[in-house]
Amino acid sequence: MSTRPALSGYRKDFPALHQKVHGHPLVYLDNAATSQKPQVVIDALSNFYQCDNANVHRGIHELSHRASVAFEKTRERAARFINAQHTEEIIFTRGTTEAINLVANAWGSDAVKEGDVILLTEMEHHSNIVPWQMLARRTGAKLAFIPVTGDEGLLDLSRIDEFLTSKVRILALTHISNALGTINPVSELCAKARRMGIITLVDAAQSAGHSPLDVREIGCDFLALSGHKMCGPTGIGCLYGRLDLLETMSPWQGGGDMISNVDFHESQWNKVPHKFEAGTPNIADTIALHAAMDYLDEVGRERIAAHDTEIGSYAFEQLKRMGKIRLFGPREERSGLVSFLLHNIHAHDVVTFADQQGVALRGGHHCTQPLMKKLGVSSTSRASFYFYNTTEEVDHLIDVLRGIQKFFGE
Amino acid sequence: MSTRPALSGYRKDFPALHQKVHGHPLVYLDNAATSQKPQVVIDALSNFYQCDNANVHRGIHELSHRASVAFEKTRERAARFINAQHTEEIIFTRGTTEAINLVANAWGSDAVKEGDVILLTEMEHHSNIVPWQMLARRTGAKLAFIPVTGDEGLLDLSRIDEFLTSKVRILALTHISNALGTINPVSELCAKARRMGIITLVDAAQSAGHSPLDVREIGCDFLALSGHKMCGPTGIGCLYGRLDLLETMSPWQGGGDMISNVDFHESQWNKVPHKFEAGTPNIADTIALHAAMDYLDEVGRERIAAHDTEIGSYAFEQLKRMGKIRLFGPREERSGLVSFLLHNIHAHDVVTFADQQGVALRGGHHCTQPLMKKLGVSSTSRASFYFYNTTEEVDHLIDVLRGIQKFFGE
Amino acid sequence: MFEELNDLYQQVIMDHSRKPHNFGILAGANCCARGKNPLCGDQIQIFLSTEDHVVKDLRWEGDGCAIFKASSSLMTDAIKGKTTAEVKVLFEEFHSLITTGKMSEDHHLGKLAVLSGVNRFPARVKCALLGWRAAMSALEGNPQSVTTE
Amino acid sequence: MFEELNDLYQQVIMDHSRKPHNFGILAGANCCARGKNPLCGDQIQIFLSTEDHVVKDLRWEGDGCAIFKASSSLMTDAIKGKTTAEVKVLFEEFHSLITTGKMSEDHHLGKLAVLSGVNRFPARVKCALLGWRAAMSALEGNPQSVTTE
Ligand SMILES: Cc1ncc(COP(=O)(O)O)c(C=O)c1O
Ligand SMILES: Cc1ncc(COP(=O)(O)O)c(C=O)c1O
Ligand code: FES
Ligand code: FES
Repeated sequence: MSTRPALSGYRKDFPALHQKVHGHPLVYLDNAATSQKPQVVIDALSNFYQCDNANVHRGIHELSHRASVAFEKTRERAARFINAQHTEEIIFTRGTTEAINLVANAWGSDAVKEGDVILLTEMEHHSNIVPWQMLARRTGAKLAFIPVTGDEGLLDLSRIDEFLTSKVRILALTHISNALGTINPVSELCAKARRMGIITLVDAAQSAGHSPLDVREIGCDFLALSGHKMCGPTGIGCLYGRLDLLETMSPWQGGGDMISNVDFHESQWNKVPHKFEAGTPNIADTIALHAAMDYLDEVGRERIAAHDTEIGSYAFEQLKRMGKIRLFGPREERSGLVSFLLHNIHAHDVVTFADQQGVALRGGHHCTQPLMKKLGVSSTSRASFYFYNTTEEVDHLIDVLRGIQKFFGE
Repeated sequence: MSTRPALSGYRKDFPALHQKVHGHPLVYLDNAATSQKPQVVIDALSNFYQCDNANVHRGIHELSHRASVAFEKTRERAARFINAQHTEEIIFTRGTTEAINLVANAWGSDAVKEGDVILLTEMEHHSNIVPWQMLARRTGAKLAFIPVTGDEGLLDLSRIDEFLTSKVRILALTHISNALGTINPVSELCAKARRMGIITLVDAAQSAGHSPLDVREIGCDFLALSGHKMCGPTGIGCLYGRLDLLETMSPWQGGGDMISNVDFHESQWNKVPHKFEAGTPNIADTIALHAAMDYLDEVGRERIAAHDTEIGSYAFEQLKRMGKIRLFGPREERSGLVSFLLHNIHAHDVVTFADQQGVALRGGHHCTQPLMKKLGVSSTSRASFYFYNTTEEVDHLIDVLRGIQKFFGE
Repeated sequence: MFEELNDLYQQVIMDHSRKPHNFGILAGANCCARGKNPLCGDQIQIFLSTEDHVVKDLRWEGDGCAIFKASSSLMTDAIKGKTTAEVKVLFEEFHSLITTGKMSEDHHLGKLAVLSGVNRFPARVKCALLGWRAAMSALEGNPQSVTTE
Repeated sequence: MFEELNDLYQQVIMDHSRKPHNFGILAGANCCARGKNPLCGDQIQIFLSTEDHVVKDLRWEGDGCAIFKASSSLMTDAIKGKTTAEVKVLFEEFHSLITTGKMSEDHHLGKLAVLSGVNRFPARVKCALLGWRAAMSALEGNPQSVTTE
């Protein structure tokens, strides 16, 4: 570790960070929406298309062989990335959203019945709510939500045992909240759920590229992640599923590659994981995801997690000091994002003003409308960090926010 | 048109074509599986990631604005590419397979009932069979298949009126067969179906980048295509759907962006097309698809279609002349691919031998197992061309095939 | 620090957003409507009382960004006393102003012209239109929720 | 033209693929199995008659590529007369040969060694294994269809 450059040394690997926006150096603080990409990932895409491009599987010629090997190597890499026991436990999807939809359909349609309960939390992203609402509508199941304590945004686990009833079929919850920065105790909750025979799904969209991730230690049955939030390209993500569960599940999408035999009127399915990957996959982006995972492990995910906590807490403290601000999310043990509202200034005005100074923030409900309604707000402003962000950038953000307060006479 | 270079002049735009495989210059004849990519498309990807990378929609900062505008411009471009009336009629999917699954679920689950008939043809790709088998299983509907005449691979339309009964809800058929090279009379069939009130879906995976495509002239209700077969990246495709149909359809996948309002227990959907695009889309590949469409129209799709017919017919004639060969697909009005079996030599031996000479062919069932069974074969060898392929490459293929025949003593 | 924004967030706009005119509920309104900006979730409710196609009085309620509040406040000032036909013309002029930045020579925009800067901030156009869309739909007798799309 | 392939498609292989040994149906077989290569769809059916754990006789049917036919033909020659235990050892030696190209010093491969070239053609490994997989599953009393995966 001593031979690795400081985290700020990796900044040079990200071409998009080195530009001016509205005449100011870009300060990119919208990493929870999507991260920037290092040149090695961009090069992995170009190299594939320039040298090895072909369709995968079933192909014998050299290019197809190269593409197939690189594609399946990414599956092995992804399994290692999250410490899955079997390579076949990795299913490639467009991202977290498609992964959760896959579970809600392929697992849910068989496993969930009328009267069953699908347990979520109040801080879930729409992608971990709406597929379950649709499943509930189809099956007659009900949704229940583990409450959030309020602005400090912790799960209220005081009555958790009342929620984990024998009617609950699945507990699906986010590892890190994209709206609050809360890090949920997923291992603990999955262990509790497992003792009740409840299936668990962890939404790792915000944690996958930000900290070490070990599905066996978490003890979940499913886990979903998006490549684009962890230095990878858009359009590719993974669903992890426990092998024995995947094997009992029906397929979801039908088409090429997911079958072993097709007759006019019926078909037999291919083995896991291919059973869940219909049609030509997103080959190039999958292979580039391999490069992203290698890159992240070169940087070091423990270091990224430590940096997240540090910069997140620093930003939180600086914001608090500003005054005339409402802060969301926990005071301690937080991830690398801050969510806030300046008194009497709308989140979108803040974002427009910050943008003029080159600072990229996000304002809105962050795809967590139910949480926003619970907190009594329609939107917040959010600054979300990655390992290439510096405390100087946070200081600049604070200066800009003070400027906005001044402009608005606050 | 006179100012445009000859088609062979575009060859230089494709970096992957300029390499040696097993010591021989690559002759890439696996275009029906996936096409090679011109440098402009590869550059579009790099440029996006190096300059404009951000998540789309709901973002106010500069990068997000640029990404959103470029993303939605591709929708307009795609609508123009297939002459759709409304931009909103374009839904982005991973490819043809996902597009067909979307229709089979979002449209099919509501519209198809027990006893209804889903009409396909015997030459469909698994991607246009299996989703319908799954729908039939769910709903109690039945599948029917318009027959194929035999080795010459034409649709037998002599009894078409017997097939188009009042029980048929949808006719889903391929525009160009990837296993036979047949070009189906889709406009005629869609017109007939429409007169019966039957919904139509055209699988344009093989035609989209190979000829002008006009959904209004075809008169279909749905059309599916894959970017990767038409100079675009893997992982992106389009579903076209008639606006009034899309508006009545329920969504399929749930998540971010496809909603207008989310409460804990229920949600309202966003407008078409967003209702059908859940989660972070494949932003970069969508934007690169724009570059691919521009590139294809610069080359000229009429010219590509003419070249396909010419090179396809030339290859067909040369193969016939070789003798000791079984040829599939029509003698005339064929597209740019040839499917064949050398007497007493297995398709995969042919592909392995060809590969050693740098010729990339595909052997197998081409994801059309039911058709293969009907023709009484387990696989064929296929050479599929694109506008950058030359008659010299066909001649080289023929030499190689003769060499194989000699090696095998045929 | 924010020179480029002085145009968008002019003093008039800041004033209206802090102290919006015609804010509140109108008892006895004969048409009303709700509107919502799906991008941010902000909402408006508008109440009008019309007589012989003339907007006699109106009030609005809602919370959102400064652009939205100022635009809604200015809009209510501008249409009070106007006929439905005049309001329609004004809306078209305003719509064109904030999407293209252009005003015809014989426009009737008056104070509304202070919002011309919005056209350079495409992400904020919906903010400026939200109040207008609600008012138009109320006038058209369309009480259900409209969106700015 | 195909020098690189002389190793993979040796004369012995070409001969066996053209005139496979032990081809056909075996009346009175006491174990049999089917196999399928999902990559190409090719299938095999195998019939064995065993006595006291010794393969007394066997036959096979199926159509596929030259590698598959030659490998199946050579396999049937090789295991005829062997005990189940010997067949198992042989299969392991063969599997290692065609996936890695390596033979131990004391191997029993005999003529099967002509298939060593397969290891440089990963896409064709399943072809060489299809017959073997079917035979092994028949010997294990597993008549249902196996695949080469
Ligand atoms: C006729 C046809 N339909 C559908 C498909 C499926 O396309 P994709 O694999 O890109 O989803 C293909 C391509 O393999 C095809 O050739
Ligand atoms: C917590 C969380 N879950 C799910 C998602 C959805 O991910 P995607 O849009 O990549 O499918 C996101 C990202 O927006 C997220 O932050
Ligand atoms: S940000 Fe909601 S209306 Fe302006
Ligand atoms: S190609 Fe089918 S077994 Fe070899």
